[in-house]
Amino acid sequence: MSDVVHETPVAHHDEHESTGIGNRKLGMWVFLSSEFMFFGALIATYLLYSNRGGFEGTYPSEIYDIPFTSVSSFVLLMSSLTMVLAHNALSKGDQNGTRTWLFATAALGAVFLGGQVFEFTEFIVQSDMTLSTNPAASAFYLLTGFHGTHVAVGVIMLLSLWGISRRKGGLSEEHGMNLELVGLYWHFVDIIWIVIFTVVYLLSVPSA
Amino acid sequence: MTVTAERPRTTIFKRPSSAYGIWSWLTTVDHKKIGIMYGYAAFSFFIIGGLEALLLRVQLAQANAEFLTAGAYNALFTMHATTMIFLFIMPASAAFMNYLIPLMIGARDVAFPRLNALSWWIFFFGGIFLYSTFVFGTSVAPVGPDGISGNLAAGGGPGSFNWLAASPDGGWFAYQPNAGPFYSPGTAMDYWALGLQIIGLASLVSAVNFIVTIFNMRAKGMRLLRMPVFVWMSTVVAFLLLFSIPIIAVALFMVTFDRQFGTLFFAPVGGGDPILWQHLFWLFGHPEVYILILPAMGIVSEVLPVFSRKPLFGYSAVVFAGAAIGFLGFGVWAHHMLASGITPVAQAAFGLATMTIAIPTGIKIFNWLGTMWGGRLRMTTPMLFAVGFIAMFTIGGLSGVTHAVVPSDWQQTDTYYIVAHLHYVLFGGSVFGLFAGLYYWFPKLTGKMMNSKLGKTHFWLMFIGFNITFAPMHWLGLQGMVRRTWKYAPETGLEPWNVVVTIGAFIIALSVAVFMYNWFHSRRHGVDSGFDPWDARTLEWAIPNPTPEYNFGVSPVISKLDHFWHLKYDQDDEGRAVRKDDADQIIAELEHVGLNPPEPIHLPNPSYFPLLMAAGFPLMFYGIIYHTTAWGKALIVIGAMVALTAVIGWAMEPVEEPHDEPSEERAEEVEAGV
Amino acid sequence: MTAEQDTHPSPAQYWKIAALLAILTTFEVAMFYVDRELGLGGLNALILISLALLKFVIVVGWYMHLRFESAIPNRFFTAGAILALALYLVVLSALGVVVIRG
Amino acid sequence: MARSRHRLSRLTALVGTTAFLASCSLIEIQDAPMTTFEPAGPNAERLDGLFWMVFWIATVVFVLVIGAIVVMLFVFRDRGKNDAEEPKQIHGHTRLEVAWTVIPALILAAISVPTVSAVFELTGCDSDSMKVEVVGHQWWFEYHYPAQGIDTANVMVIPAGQEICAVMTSDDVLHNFWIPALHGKRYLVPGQVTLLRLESYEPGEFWGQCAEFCGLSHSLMRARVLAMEPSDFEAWVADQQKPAALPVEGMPEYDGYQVFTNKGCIQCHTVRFDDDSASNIIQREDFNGPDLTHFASRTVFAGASLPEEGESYDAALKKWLADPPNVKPGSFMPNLALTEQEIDDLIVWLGSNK
Repeated sequence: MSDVVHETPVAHHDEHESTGIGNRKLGMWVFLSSEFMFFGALIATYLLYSNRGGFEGTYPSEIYDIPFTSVSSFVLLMSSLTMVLAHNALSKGDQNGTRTWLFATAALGAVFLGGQVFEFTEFIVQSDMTLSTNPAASAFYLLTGFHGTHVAVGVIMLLSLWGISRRKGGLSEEHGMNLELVGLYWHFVDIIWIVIFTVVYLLSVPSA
Repeated sequence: MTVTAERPRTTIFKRPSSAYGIWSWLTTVDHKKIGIMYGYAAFSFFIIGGLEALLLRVQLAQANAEFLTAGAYNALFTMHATTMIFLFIMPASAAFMNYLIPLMIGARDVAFPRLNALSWWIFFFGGIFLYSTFVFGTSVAPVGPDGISGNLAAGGGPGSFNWLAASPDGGWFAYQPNAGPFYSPGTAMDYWALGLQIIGLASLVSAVNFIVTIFNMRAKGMRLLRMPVFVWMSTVVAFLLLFSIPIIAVALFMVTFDRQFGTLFFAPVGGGDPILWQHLFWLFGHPEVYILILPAMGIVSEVLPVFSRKPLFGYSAVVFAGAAIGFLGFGVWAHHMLASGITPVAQAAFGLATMTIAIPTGIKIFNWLGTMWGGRLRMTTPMLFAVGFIAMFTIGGLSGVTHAVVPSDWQQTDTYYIVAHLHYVLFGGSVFGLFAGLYYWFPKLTGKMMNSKLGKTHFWLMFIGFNITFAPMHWLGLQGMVRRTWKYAPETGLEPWNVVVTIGAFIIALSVAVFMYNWFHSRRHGVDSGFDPWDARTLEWAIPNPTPEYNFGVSPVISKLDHFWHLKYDQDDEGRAVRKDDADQIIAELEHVGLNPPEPIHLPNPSYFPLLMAAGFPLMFYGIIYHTTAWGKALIVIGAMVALTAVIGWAMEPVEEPHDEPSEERAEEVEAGV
Repeated sequence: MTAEQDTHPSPAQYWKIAALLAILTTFEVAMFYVDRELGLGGLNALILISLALLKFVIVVGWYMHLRFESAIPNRFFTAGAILALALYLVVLSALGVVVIRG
Repeated sequence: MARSRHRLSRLTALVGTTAFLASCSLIEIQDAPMTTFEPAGPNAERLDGLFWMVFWIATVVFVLVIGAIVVMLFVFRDRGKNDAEEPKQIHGHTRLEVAWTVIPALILAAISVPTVSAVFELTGCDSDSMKVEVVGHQWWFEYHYPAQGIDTANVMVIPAGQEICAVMTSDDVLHNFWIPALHGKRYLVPGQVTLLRLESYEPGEFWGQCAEFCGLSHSLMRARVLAMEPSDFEAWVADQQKPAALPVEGMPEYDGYQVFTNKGCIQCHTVRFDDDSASNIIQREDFNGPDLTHFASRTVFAGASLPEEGESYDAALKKWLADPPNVKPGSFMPNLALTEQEIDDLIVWLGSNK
């Protein structure tokens, strides 16, 4: 038995973490790296079609409401701040602060979603640009719609955590990891919007 | 057995605890059981895909044949490719990865056991969903965007298998707009697109799981460059999946939106660009090729050293070559589109990039030869398949280089020359590799040996049948036989060779029958394998056969590449292997510890929720296909509810039930017979 | 978690970073209007993309704590981002959207 | 015992391989009109040359690798002797690794030079070459000669010894235009234009086929290219430019013409008549069937898939008109339930449209 040395006596399956990062956190990072390819394909499709002339109907870039989108982008950006503050509060054991900042993050996310619903409605009703107007419109709705879906999933996760945090005892240490994971996801959704806001909104409006 | 069975807790359901019978399989989170289920499912789909191929071959054995209708033929080649790629080779590789990765890196399970079960069930339901098109799908004549529709003949008549025509018939590559809403109306292509979406999700989840497992769950001392090559190739595959599945997911979403919700992503009538589909599809599709071949390369890299009784020649070169293949695999996709009218600059660039892939591939082949050189070659069945792999894969690789010469590819693309090439790579390569693995690790699964006489019969039949089938296809292609052709004219002179090819296909079928008999026969009546039947090198053989539920009685500590071999062998001054005096004693100890863990081992508990969650997806996706009807909408809601219930239950349920060491109280209860 | 507290920024720093992000966003929107008046063309694109990249790095580095993580997630994440950027640029150039001069 | 079994299996393998090779040589290849090995023009010849160059290099590598395997199977095979020495445990060899990385790289670099130059020289067309517009339809090729004002289908007629530029697009799905004797393949993409240069040294008839899967009757979407002496080509152009004669009552073609106008054929097909009033029955953009003005001048029809081998032209035409979807599944030409008499009349009239 010379080389085969015993390790710890009771062996849990979830024990060693060779990289020093928890399995779930590493998993989240790995998953997010894959999400780049997902949004990249959608953004590339949008760029292809928004730059192609000759489609019938309205192009999304003709009807963007830049001031409005700027505000909702700002809202989403600030939700990253509240998210990181929630995480910070929990790591200091401040349950009240965690609760507050979690709710604030979810609320800002919901405001962003509300803005998107408003924007879509305006585009469809006022400007008559629907999902099937032309490929540029299709690509716009698909891209921002998938981003919105990601935000919505994030809001649901945040609200679940918030619900748990309101119970007696607040968030446990295990929930702390959940909070960190949701945080990573939430920031990721934010950085994707940073790209979308610039590339899809600001840059695709034809300059006068 | 000291596996502690804990009292199951109740969240939404009472936690399952059955260790035997059907429920133990339905609720298992054990990577080995999941691997076995993957394996059997994959093999079943192999049989189905093979039968489809035989029907295709019967049709082609005669010029202008009427055995199949055009619709049935197109459906069959679409489903043959889709099945073999997504429902056979990928899950078969997943079977090996599931079973072996934790064993090879010295872990008790994967990083996320329940996610692992989820992957498997999603894959399984995805396969069922895709194949349910044979029952529910419809496929009708094309309708041009101008509203004029094509016409079908009155009927195929008996023996034409026309009922098959109601399944996906746009090709596994689903080129747009042919597979879009106008030219492939009916629901069949929706089943295809959404079925692949489900299966892709399973692969993505697996990829995350395997990456975390390999990076985080290695036994002490198992540094990255001490991992077996199979684990390395699995790592590369996991990354390829991780980065390529999202691309096909987006492309399939676009197709689904085009078909279901009137978007115009790929419809030229509204300005959509069909070439975009090709870019996205092959951006996924080419890494997919390496997803299919790399696991087999990993298997061969395990089998060759064992039966050559030498370490793998140039271990790190083989590992880096594998990683290089994976990396370069992302940069060559447009060589599938060299005739599509992309610019000469792009054609030249992608042609050159494709050539560079030959370099790491060559490195692998030469290192395998180097491994065999000077060894003591034991020509067992797994070794035969591994050597067959090298030979056949070399042919496939070389014909691949002829496509990289772009102008020459303009002649070859879309002909049977390509069909020959891809089968030499995927059948002569992947499938031979997978069979090598099945024979090699059969004792690991069952504790029995497979019959070697039948095994060798299987090999020779398959090897000969394979070459009779696919070698003439090179010739057929260069003689002008285009791919996906339902009929060819007698004047083309292609018939005689097609007869040969069809005969070969039936020889392959026969060889598979021999294999199946051998498998099931050996499972019951095979010779007992004992411990370490092949005198192997890697960690999975340092535990008893069949593998105990907890894998390792004690977690191993690794000090070298081929750790297990070095427990048994030293080297003399000339560098020759010398069996250690106490080798038998070490093995006996390993066996003893493997069967009688010194300490209790807690394993992840079974769970209903992966199964339940996976069941939600097909329900939702059926709903999407029929979303215009009320019951379609209802299905979406029901599916979402099922998945949501599972998510909640999953979140509330810990991976392992809390296991306070059997308390005195409980012990008293047990004593009192409560 | 204790180890993290030593390296991670304090709430005050988080607020400062947020202020910086807000300023950068204001710049971006301002650039949009400046470009409307002056028609900067490529320069505008360059400035806007740089600003977005800066915001991206700030959020990833500080809010997602990637700066403070070990090399492994760092490599995965960067690999994903760069791979996506490179591949889709090639696709777009092959489709004639992005023109690479040379 | 073990030894004899080995010998047996080796013998079986040997016999099997020999039998296979023997059967290969027994099957005589007939004249294959789609072969890539008989290039008839400069483009295809260039491709053929490149193929053979790589083929021989690949053959050398193949022989080396397979040879090494076969040698090893004999030399290093474990004969089951107990006293056999264990092999040396060699882990690798750096210089060898470098060698088999660098040598293939050099070979590939050598191959890449003619590859890249051929790509640039054979893509696109010279600007002064004669243009033929090729439009793909499910499932036939339409050819339009813009300078000559000719519309034809299935058979592309070109002058020999001269570069032709096929300017190609598709009306519906992707198609792939392939005349193996003249050049490699090029897609026809709906909404986009692709170019393919074609040139034949000598007059001759060349077979082609749509190579990209394009729906139900993909396999029946075939093509012919007819290369003529330039003088013959001029004559052909002059013929094609002539309108068709409008049949009048009493002529044998008249009944067929009546069927054509009354049975709905004119919804998709057109014929240019000398009488202007009849010539534009349907606007050009609404056509989606072949122009039938010079139908009888083409040797093949129905996507160049008819007549089949050993079938007379009239019999094939009769079969086609009786039930098009039965010949070409999914066909946009419906079964019009024509009577035998109507079909015969149509054949007479169509036959007059030379």
